[in-house]
Amino acid sequence: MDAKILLSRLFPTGFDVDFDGQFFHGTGESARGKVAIVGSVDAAPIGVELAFRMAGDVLTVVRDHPDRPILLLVDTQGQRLSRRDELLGINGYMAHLAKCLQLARNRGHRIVGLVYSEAVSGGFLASSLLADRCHALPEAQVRVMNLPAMSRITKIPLERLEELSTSSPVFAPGVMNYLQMGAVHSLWEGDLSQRLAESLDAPAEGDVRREWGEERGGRKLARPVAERVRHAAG
Amino acid sequence: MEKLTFEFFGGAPVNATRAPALVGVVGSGNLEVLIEPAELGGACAVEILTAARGFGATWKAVLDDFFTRHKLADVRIAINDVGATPAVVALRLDQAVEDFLGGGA
Amino acid sequence: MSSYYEASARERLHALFDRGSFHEFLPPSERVVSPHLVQLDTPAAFDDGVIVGRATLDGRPVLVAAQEGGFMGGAVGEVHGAKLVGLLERARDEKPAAVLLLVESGGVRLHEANAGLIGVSEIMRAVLALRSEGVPVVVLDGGQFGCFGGMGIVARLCDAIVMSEEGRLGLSGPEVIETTCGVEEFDSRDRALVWRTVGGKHRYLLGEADAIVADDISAFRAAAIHLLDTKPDLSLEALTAEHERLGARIEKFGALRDALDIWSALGVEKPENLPLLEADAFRAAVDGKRA
Amino acid sequence: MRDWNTQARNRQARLARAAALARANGGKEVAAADAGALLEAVLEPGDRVCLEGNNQKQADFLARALAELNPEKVHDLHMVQSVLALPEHIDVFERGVASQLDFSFSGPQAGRLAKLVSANQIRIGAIHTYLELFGRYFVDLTPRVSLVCAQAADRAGNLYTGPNTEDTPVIVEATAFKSGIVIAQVNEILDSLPRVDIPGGWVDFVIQSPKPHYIEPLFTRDPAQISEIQVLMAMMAIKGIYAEYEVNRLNHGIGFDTAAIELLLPTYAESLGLKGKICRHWALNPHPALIPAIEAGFVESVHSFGSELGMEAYIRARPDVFFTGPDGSMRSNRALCQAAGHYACDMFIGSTLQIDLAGNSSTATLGRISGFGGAPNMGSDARGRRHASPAWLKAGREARAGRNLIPRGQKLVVQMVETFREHMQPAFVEKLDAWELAESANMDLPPVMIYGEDVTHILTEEGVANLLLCRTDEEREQAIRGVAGYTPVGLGRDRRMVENLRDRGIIRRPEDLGVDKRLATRDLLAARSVKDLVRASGGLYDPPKRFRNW
Repeated sequence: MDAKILLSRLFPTGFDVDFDGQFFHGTGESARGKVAIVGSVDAAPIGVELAFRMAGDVLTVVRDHPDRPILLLVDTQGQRLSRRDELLGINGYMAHLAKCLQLARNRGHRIVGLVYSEAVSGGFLASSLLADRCHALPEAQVRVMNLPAMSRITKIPLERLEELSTSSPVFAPGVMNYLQMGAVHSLWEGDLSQRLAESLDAPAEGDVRREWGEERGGRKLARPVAERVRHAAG
Repeated sequence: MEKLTFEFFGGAPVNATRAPALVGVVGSGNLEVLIEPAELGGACAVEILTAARGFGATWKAVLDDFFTRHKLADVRIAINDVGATPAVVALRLDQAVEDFLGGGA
Repeated sequence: MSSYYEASARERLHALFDRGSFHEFLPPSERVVSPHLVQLDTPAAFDDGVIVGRATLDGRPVLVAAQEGGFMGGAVGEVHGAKLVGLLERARDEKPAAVLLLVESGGVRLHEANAGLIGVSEIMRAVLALRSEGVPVVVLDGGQFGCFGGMGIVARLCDAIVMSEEGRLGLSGPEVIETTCGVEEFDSRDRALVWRTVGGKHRYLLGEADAIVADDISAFRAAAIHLLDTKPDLSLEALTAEHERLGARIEKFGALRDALDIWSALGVEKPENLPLLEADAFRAAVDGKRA
Repeated sequence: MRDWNTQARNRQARLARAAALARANGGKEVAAADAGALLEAVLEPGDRVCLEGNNQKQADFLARALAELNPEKVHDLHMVQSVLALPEHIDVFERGVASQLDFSFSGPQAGRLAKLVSANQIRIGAIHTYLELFGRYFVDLTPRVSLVCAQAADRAGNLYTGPNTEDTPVIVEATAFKSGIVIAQVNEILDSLPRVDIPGGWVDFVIQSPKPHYIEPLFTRDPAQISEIQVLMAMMAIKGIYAEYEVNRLNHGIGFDTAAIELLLPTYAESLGLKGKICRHWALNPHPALIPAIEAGFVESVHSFGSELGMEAYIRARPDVFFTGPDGSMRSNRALCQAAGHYACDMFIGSTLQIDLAGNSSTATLGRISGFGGAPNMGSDARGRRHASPAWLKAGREARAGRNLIPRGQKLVVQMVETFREHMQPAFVEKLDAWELAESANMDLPPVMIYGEDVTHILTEEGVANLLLCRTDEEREQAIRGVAGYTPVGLGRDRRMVENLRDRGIIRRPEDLGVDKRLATRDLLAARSVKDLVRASGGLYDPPKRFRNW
């Protein structure tokens, strides 16, 4: 979905968003008041500049607008692959964004993520997956890697991967897999502004994604294993 | 992958309170060996999961010699293997026994 | 001198912490293995490539984790990730002096890519939640496989990083960049280039690694002890200052193509000599010049 | 009347055709852009051509120029060169410029070579050992035109080869003195050279290549990749062979097994009190892995076939050990070092891919015609040798004990292999793959690297088999089976007979040798990384960047 159409459906009563290249930011009027918006378009590769810019926006919201919810609308093909970004420490820029979002969370800002187009690997990790709740449009594409590339690297025959991907959500691309595994809380359909309001109303409950994953049958081990380590004798 | 199991009899039982020992890494040309006490009616049971198919006879020969060196009973040995050569397998088995018997009860 | 680079994760744990103090949670005998690997006809490891437990360091209680690079490059799968998350949450209950992460990982394990990616995300959130409660997290990075992918982000979320020059820290591995963008972008076989781009010395010069030590377990131990009293600071002031530093880095170095240019811009004389220096001499040579 | 001067007149005709191209410096210097024209002018169809392909330095620019010639003008060349290393060495045949080949080694191009042979685009005369091929340069394979490679030339055409002298002297000597034509590619043209390796009078044309010639760091082994099994085998080699025979003059094959031995000299061998008693003189390329042993005082001299990238400054700083010119840089020479290794060394030790029940060893695999490296000349008894040494005499005594034979010594030839290679390929086989390769490639003989009759010891992780002491073919076979581990060949052993051989000291296990397996860890290596080698060299060793992790 085009970002501007998306914004008009999320904020039918109005929004004020600046687009600058692949980055955009601004505010939208939701049923629960003003929402800060940070996002990207055109499957932006997340490099040091984009991560830095998003982090700066989050800091500004924290500084100037206490309690204002933050909506992440990030369309990304993944991290930017370049030697120069590695040289500058791209992982540190992504970590910085994550820390800024944690600061916001610690100060009571709600953080909602919506994958409206594409979310891939490191770009996903550094954005929507950092939200209290990550949602997605049904047509969104979410993945780590496509199966042919995965087959090349793991040397597992493509046919085997394809066959197994019909029964297991654990490795194959697809938003439904991420829903089943608890990373995506829900798919947003219908009145998107209503979905946003619902998400903003949800209680702040910490990271409970592995519970969702277990309930939905997509990730049965994460919760019990973490639990066992947390409470193991000794 | 292939799963292989072997049992050996006639060894001396190991103190059931001994701590399990693990040596090696599940990496290419290497293996991990987990060795622990188990109520097996005097058997030494070996269970192998190996990435290299068709080497059952080789494993048996390596383990026969291992059991000749170390007459263990009531011990379970579990192996995850990624195509380690018999020399490496024998070395890891010996290291595992040394850790296992050398460690505290 | 006992090489950290050469040691396995288990050897590192036993040599780094106070003698005999390490106690493992969910040890190999519990056989908490990845069910996903077996489905793909790939051998699993009894600890899923990460060892978690408690120990004491210089007499102080710590919770610790060590990734085994020899098993699938230390990559994070469902169980592996959950063990790390469980450990970090345990630290929120127990409030140890610190959590130490002996990282060695290529990132997400492709055989269980979705579970691994989500697992890394949960580790990130758990590190941040723990630090928010005042428990420092210290990273040690000096293994053969480096620290890449999501774990590279995790490392930079923590309070402090100790590296040897052999250690590597980054996001996308050189091979991945070469495969995707071509050898002109990143020649992964040019190991000198690789190390000066993502190796410990560059990370130390940029101020990302807090300590650079010789490839020696006892040197890592000493540096870790030194960092135990780090106080987590996720305040607006701290992050604003970090933001300024990161912005200045892009401004000053963003147009440079090679680490040597950056080191030169930092005022290092004869930057081409830095890779040859031992840790002590290196620290002395760059004293006062780090970004 | 018979014309006795056809070759020289033919040479003059060729030179005349090329004269217009050689403008500068007394008519020797040709522009790089004219390389193709020069080759076209001096070459005639059917010529025997030596394109200098060494183990390390490569006449890569001339190789490319030759491969790009028009096959309608230049064709059916007969290539006589020791090594096929570059793709262009095969392109020459694929493009129809050459059709016949006599060579020694083709490691990196072995697969393509096999394909072109089966497609009848290459006719192989023979696969030689180095000394044989060099010998034939002076008998029946004398090059008409040689394309060689040097570091620098001066205005008179004198050549400075740099440390990688390698094959250049023997090629030029054979060509220049039989009315052939010598063309050299050089990296630079200087007013005066550090030293003269080839006199200008033997060189007809010099071309400065647009890029420096390629050098392959072929002999560098990263100590980080040495396994604990290899450490164990190295311990057995030192204690069970080097010490027992007092081996002082030797050659090491290239590989991690022998690198492990080199790295155990300053630690394990030193602890056995062997310094000054073993390993003093070497015919060996300057292996970086030898640095700790040199620094520890084990090594008195090293003569080399070629050099090794990154060792230049170290060699320059150790002139007592290496053969260096007045300028301080090393002078190597493959032909002379091969002769030295064959006649003046008491031992060769190296690895292989397959060993059969008679001890024949081969690195041949199906679909690859890889030829031989230096091993066959090093790893064969020198039947022409007459001087004695303790090691040579002891080996001779063991081989002859109890037989009514005149006293004579024997070279120690040791094959050192793990019983399984990676991917569980057994190193011991009933029949070498070389047989099948010979059949599929229509060779006269299966390509055997080292013949069983020359092998004196086989060393595996299971033990050492001393074949000198075997008295029958059956004993020999059981001695080999007795160290062949869990390979099918090893499992097929006659256990009683093997125990008997062990009682007689023909087979010796680590425990029989007093080698403590628990000491066999990487901690025993004098260097565990390339960085350690740099440290051991006092910073003089400058490893190629692909071997660095800093």
